[in-house]
Amino acid sequence: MHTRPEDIVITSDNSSRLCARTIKADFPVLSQDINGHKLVYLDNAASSQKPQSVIDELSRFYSEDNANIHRGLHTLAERSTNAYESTRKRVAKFIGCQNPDEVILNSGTTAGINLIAYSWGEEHINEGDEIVITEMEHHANLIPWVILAKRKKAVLKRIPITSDGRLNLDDIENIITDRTKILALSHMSNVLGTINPVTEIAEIAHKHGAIVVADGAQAVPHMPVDVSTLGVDFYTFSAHKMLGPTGVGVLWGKKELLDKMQPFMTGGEMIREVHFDKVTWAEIPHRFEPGTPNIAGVVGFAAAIDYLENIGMDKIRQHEIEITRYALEKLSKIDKLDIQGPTEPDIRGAAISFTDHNVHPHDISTFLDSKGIAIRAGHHCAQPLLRILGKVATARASFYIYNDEADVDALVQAIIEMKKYFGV
Amino acid sequence: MHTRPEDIVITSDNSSRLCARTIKADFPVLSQDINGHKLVYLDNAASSQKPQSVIDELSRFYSEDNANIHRGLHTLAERSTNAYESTRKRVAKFIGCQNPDEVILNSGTTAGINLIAYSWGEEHINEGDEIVITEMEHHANLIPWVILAKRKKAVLKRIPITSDGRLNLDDIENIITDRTKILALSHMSNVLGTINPVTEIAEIAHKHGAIVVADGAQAVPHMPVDVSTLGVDFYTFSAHKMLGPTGVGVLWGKKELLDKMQPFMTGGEMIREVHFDKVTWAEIPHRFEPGTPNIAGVVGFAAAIDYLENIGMDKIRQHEIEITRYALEKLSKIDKLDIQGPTEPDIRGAAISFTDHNVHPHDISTFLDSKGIAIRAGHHCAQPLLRILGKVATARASFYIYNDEADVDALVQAIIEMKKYFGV
Amino acid sequence: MLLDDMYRDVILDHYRYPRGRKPIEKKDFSSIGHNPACGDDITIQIALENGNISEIFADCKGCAISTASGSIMAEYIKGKAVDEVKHIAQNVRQMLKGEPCELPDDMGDIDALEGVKNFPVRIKCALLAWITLIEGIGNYESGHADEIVVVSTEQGED
Amino acid sequence: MLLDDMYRDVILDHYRYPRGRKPIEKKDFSSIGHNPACGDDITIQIALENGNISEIFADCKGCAISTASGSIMAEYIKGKAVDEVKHIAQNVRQMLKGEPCELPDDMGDIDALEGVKNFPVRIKCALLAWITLIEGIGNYESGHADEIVVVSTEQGED
Ligand SMILES: Cc1ncc(COP(=O)(O)O)c(C=O)c1O
Ligand SMILES: Cc1ncc(COP(=O)(O)O)c(C=O)c1O
Repeated sequence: MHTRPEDIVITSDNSSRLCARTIKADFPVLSQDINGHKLVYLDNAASSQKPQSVIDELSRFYSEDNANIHRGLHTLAERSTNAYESTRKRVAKFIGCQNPDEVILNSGTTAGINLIAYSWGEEHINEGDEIVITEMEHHANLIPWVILAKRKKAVLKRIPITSDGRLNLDDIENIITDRTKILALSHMSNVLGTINPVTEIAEIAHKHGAIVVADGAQAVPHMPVDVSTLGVDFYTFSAHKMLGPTGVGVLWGKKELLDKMQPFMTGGEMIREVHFDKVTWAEIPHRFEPGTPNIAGVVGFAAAIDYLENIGMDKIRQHEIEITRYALEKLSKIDKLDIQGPTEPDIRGAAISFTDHNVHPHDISTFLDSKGIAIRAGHHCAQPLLRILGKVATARASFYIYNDEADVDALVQAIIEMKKYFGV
Repeated sequence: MHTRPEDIVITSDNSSRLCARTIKADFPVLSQDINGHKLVYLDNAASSQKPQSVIDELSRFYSEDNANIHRGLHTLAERSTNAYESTRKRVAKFIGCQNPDEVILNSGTTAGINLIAYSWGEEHINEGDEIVITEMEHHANLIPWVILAKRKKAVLKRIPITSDGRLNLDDIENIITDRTKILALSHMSNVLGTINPVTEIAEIAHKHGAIVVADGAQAVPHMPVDVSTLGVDFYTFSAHKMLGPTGVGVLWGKKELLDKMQPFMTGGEMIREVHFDKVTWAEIPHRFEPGTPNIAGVVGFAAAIDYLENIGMDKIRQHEIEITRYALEKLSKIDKLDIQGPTEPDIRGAAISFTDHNVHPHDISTFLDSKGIAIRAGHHCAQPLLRILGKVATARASFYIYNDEADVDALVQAIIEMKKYFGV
Repeated sequence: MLLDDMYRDVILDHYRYPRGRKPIEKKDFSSIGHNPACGDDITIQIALENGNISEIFADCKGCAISTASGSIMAEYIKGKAVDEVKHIAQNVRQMLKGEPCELPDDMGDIDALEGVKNFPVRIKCALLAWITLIEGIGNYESGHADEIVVVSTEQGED
Repeated sequence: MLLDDMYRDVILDHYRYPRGRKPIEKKDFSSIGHNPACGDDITIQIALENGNISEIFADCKGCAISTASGSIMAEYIKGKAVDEVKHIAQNVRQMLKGEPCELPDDMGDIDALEGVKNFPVRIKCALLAWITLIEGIGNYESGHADEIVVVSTEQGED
């Protein structure tokens, strides 16, 4: 195991702080130069980097245990199955879920939301029903509902945002009604950084008999999440944004709901008995895991969770609050730069979208890249939100455990140089 | 790159033969002892092992290039995107497809077949239409059609098998009719080893205006496949069965058909323009690749294809014909052992199912495992086929490039000991 | 791996010469168990006399472990009171699943099943007979003796 | 990476002081281009005199590259024959996509766009103006001059 406890040291001045520099050393990708500058990776909301321990676990698995899972009676198949199933338990514990059967392992957040929209939606949504989303949704938690609403002639309603990028709940009692069947909202916005008051809104939705789907793609990597108290019915996230391998995701759902749902995709490993004219399904979670899954990816995901838990999700959240505070303070001092989202770090994460009055986000990104700084520019898979913000694109810097104040300083310095470069 | 050309040597006596022993050395998992015996891995039809070059490529990618793909303007995003898209071209070339846009990268065969069943099936199948499958299908190429037929009140018809496990085409003109909309069949059976005359049957189906979906999960890893001459409309396979990472698959489809199909799963990266009330889709292949894909897995898959092509698919096929011939000959000499599938190696692959008159497949598997031999026992996700064969389970030994006659000998020897052990 | 630890002589003996295979004339209840993952099947028929199991037919089609488990069960429960048998069956189930359990000192050949615990993928095989028995007794007690119970080791026993 | 190779002085000059921004009185045809991936938009309006482009309005909302590309185009094509312009635009497209092309000796500022080729993700930006022009001319030639053409660099230009 690469992550020794002593790797995660605490700085002398403040015991709640991470030492990002020591953590950085665990991520081989971060030690390289890009365009002659040490890489400053600030594209974490798109995907995180991987510690050596995760990379090593993938190699180890393929070199020692690899085999297809379930139904196999030989040693490798048993080892693979155990490693796969123990990740399920690991994930359950990580998100405060008591029953690992409620954890469906899949290929990502997108797969999880589509599963709910097809399986639960197909059965329960009828003409005239209402589906409530928010204006700040990622396409993954938006298009499946747009499509479902269209297919079922249901009504798509949305919770608007305030000018500082929070949900505007003033009119919530008119938005969520007895006709509401689903409320789908992101726990943390990938554009605005906003952490939404999921529990509070879920309570209103439940009062009206709706189910609540939360998109945790941006939340789980960055803050403690406990589904046993969050108050939602379904929760989805992706491993690749939280130090884990690509192609792995989680859909958590309440057993009472999952038990009654028809499978979405069908194939091997998810059945009880198959005839040409009749098929009976396996119990959850297997019913929702057809075919050969991303076995190695799932096994590597456990190493990612180990790494995060070794640091502690509370500490990670605290670290990101500090770095967000610092970044917001520094960025807001730059002339003609607009920052999106809440200004108070304690109600937001470390994804910071900004625009320059003159330089286009794509030019910002290209320029920063020439200084070794990786940020993202574009619509961040949230076109409707950007339209509401009046932007066609923003630049976004998003921070994680291995980023520190020095990275913010590098960003700010480069933005200042950029303004000079384009001279507009 | 771990696979040097000289690794793939040819034996002195026969230039068309592989040297399985030299190849074995490239697969770290195979160098271990299981229960005190050198591992003999004969569960390749379930999943193959990975050469060091694939494992190294995964590590390299995560250590040097990792970032989310598309829309990213920074160096790592560009490298990732290029690596991902160049695998698409690599795959296209590998299966003889001229236009890489016809190659959809997904999570596996199961995902590919479900996509066709949902997207093409939903739009084109109506009450009374006929869907034709065969009696030897894997659940992945069976249940999606059972479900589709049920949902649409369509009729599921099947091509029967002969007693030696080939398709019985005697009645084919009555099975495939003008009402047939889809013919779905496996290119190679995972239970019987049978290579089906896909081109011949596809021609009949096309004559009646049906589309043809071939399940290539067992074929692509083991023989040259050229979709430009095969005569099918859709073709699916999985990377994990052909030396590649888990969680990666391919759906190839004809552009004319894909262009007209609605997306199946929706989310980021597959859209052109998104509004709350209207979404327009990206061109193929992106339309069918929502969300963050298994980027590293896809990149590693290219290294697997390199490895296979370095050997040559013709040679691999030749090798497996030889080993199948040898195995069938040796196994058929064992008393009270029944072997399924065709007896001529040139119309079958190297997956050999067998049953002992007295010892149950599960006991066979457990016993063989105690001798370090990994085979699979069970229904192999083909319950209807097993019912037709009159079995509840079979034992299955399946061979690949790193297996040789010595592995067959070990298997045969262990089966003989097994019979003594159980003494029935 | 100690193969002999699972396939103990007692197990192999029950597998080769399964007990309880003689059809019985009259039955008071029966049940059928099925393990879809393996394809194993068991049919149990039981005749009672004064609350004791007087005759048992246990026909198991499956691997050595499930066959032996059914045979051991048939041999062990014959002559015992239904209540006692129910209690024992429940505890065998717990034993196989590695849960706390109390088993009688005189376990007959049941303790030979303990080696299966080291082969997690085979525990289901050993469980089938006992779960089918538990379901059968349960149904008998609730007055559905002539209904055929189909139990599945996949259901909640995974 | 040579940033200056893409953002050449000529490019930055066109970006800062884009040409062709003066609205024109009468137009013979127009077209609108849109790049959904970036959000870039361009509106082109063209007036003709004797088969020559007499006036052009090219309003590009986008990054430095797409803005400069539109400005370079506006400057270059003014006064040229429609036929010639069509031919040049097609060749600029090919040049940007790294395909064989023939461009006139006197390219004006067009050759400053060549540096974009080293930044594959930005090629789309440079393409937008030229594709929109090609579409506009095509529509004019086929008699649909007053229809607004919406082209997208995603469509087949990816
Ligand atoms: C013939 C056949 N089809 C489909 C599949 C399903 O492939 P996957 O599990 O990779 O989706 C398999 C392998 O399990 C197979 O052998
Ligand atoms: C808020 C949010 N939801 C959903 C997704 C989609 O996740 P994935 O692409 O891993 O399926 C993302 C990330 O892109 C996201 O930021």
